[in-house]
Amino acid sequence: MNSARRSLFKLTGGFFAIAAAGAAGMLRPVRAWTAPWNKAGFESKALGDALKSLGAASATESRDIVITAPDIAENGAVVPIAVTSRIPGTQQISIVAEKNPFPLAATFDIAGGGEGYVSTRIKMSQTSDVWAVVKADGKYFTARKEVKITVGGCG
Amino acid sequence: MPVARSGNVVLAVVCVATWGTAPAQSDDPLAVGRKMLAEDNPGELWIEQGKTLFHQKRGPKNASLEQCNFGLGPGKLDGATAQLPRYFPDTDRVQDLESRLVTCMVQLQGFNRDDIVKRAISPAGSNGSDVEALALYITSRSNGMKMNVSLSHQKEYDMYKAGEYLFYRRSGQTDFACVQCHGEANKRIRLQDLVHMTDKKGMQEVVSTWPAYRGGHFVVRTMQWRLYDCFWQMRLPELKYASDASIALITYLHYQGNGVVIKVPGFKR
Amino acid sequence: MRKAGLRWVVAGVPALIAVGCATFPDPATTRQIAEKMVSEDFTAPTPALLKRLEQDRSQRICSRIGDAKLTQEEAAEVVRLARASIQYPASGKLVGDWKAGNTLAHDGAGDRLQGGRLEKRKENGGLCQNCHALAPGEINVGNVGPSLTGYGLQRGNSEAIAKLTYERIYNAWAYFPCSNMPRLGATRHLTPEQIAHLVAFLIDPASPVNKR
Amino acid sequence: MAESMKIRATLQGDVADVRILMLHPMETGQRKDAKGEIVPLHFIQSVVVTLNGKTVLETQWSQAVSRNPFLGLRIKGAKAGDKIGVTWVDNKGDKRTDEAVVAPAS
Repeated sequence: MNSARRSLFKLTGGFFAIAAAGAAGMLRPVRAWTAPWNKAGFESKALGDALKSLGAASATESRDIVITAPDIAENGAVVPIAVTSRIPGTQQISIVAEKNPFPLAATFDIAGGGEGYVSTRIKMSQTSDVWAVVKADGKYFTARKEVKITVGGCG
Repeated sequence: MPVARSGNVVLAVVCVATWGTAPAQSDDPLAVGRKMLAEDNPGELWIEQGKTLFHQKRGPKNASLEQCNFGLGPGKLDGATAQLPRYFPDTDRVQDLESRLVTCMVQLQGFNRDDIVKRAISPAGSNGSDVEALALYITSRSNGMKMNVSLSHQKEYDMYKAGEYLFYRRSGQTDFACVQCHGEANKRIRLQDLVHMTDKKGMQEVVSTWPAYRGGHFVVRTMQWRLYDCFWQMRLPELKYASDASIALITYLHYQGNGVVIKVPGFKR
Repeated sequence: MRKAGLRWVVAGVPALIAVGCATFPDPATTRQIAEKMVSEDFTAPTPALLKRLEQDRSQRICSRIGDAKLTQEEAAEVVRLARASIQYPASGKLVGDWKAGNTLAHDGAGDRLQGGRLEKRKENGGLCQNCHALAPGEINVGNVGPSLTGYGLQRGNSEAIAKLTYERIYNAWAYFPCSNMPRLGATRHLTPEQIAHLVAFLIDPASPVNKR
Repeated sequence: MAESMKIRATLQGDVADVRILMLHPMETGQRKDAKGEIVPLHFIQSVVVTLNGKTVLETQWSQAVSRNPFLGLRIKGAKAGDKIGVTWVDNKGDKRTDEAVVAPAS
């Protein structure tokens, strides 16, 4: 499990060969779905570009978005993040880890019946603000929470 | 013995002077994450696999494990883990779940013991080993039941006492035994909580949650792995899988944990 | 001490009968059984590495089951052996480079055995961070040992303090017999030079440990 | 090989609480295997969740989503016995669909 421990560092350290891999044609947009995979967004290296790719460049901060996540994550490879949006007409929620080399981690499009709530787990390379970007009735809103990352274990 | 006495005074001063700056144990900033991760435990994905492996005809003898006797009779799995380790007349050994599993895979299915033992602890990045999945499935059949290890056979008494002896036996370049890290409440290695194993509640917390999903490894790990990994961290030689030393420690742990309700898979950072 | 013969008979017959005569073995028998396990149930790539399991006199004295207390005589012997073990850097310098010490203190790796191989490292980590709070505000630190935050602020950096600190790291049992603190110098986990760096890390006013 | 998906759907009032665990390496294209060779990028790019065949959630993921991914969501107006469908597709085009039935409030 030495290698297991090393892989932990790898995971939290550098898991972002995606741009290169994308160029190498390893990413195929999932055409089966209505929304095409946001290649530009997932490959942008800066928070601003990621927000732009979502159309959320001029989003306003909202108290009606609640991010549930640990203040300190024991394991950067598995950071639980839940986002609840009480904004009426919430149709999309994105999770962005500001200091990750590729900040945009996930986008959730909510259709009929889906509530303004999603929960998942992401990899974080370092302590950073985690942004929730919510699209409601075509307008964009954000909230953020800092998550401190420590590498676990004695090794 | 003036030197040591004055030394102890110095220690007292150090503690008084500095405990205040130690991070508070209350309102644990890690708690939220731990709860969220434990609520939806990927370890559950391995229970079905273990069940399939248990009933599948496998190995050179093309046999299932349905005739394997974990102490309650052939194929009786409900509550089996809760009463292990125990003495088995056929092998004339005290065995824990994993060593018994190996015995059955060798005797019933004809697998080679060395091969099983070599693969028992799965490598990084893999989807886990057969033994890890089987141990989880079989232990899950004790979920909701109380740990109830009994000492009746002489070899069970011997194993318990040997386990206790090993728990306190210091050696190696860190001068560690188990108790150096697990002898007090609210202690941590870096941010990782250390279970308080000289306390019944703490001991129960351990023995009721293995096999567990190990977040950093992305697979299910077992109690045999937990012990192996402790010796690795102590800079000591490698603990042989399913060896008497490992079974002695597990006998000591489980007997102390008696009465706790088993709930697996656990989730460990 | 129970007759070995009886045990083997017992082992053969049903547990029902065993219940009648089975009991906890006495300490001597336990030690014999457990030490046999120690000698048979561990592996290492070389016989020398397997020897790590052998206890020295102090480790035997300090392996106390339950809350059994040290006698004054035992404590005195542990202290005597510890004092005798302490060696100082060839250079005579007990205070090294606090920056090197800072790195060491946060390094928990080195000398572990896995898959039949010894972890390859030029030198071992100091392990300090695993058990001690170090610089103010550091999150990822343990608390098995007392906090070392402000160590130098409280004690200064006199020669006497440097020597005391060096000796406590080299062999803590010279001051706290059988404490949980590894005898990092005496067991050769760290070199005298590494320990001098850790001393600097603890007492140098410029060290992060002593930042307010 | 472990089970590849586990779906739990429980009714809470008229809201179905849906929790999905998926077995997937979510390889980052950076991890080295035992032989020291890079494991190629391999991750789930999209997950679609349906209620009685009607899409209620559609996700786009990067490889920053953790290995053995978890997805939790809530669906208004669900009833006990309703069918929850989950389909994921990864960057290699591998696809997997599973179904579960909404269980009454426990």
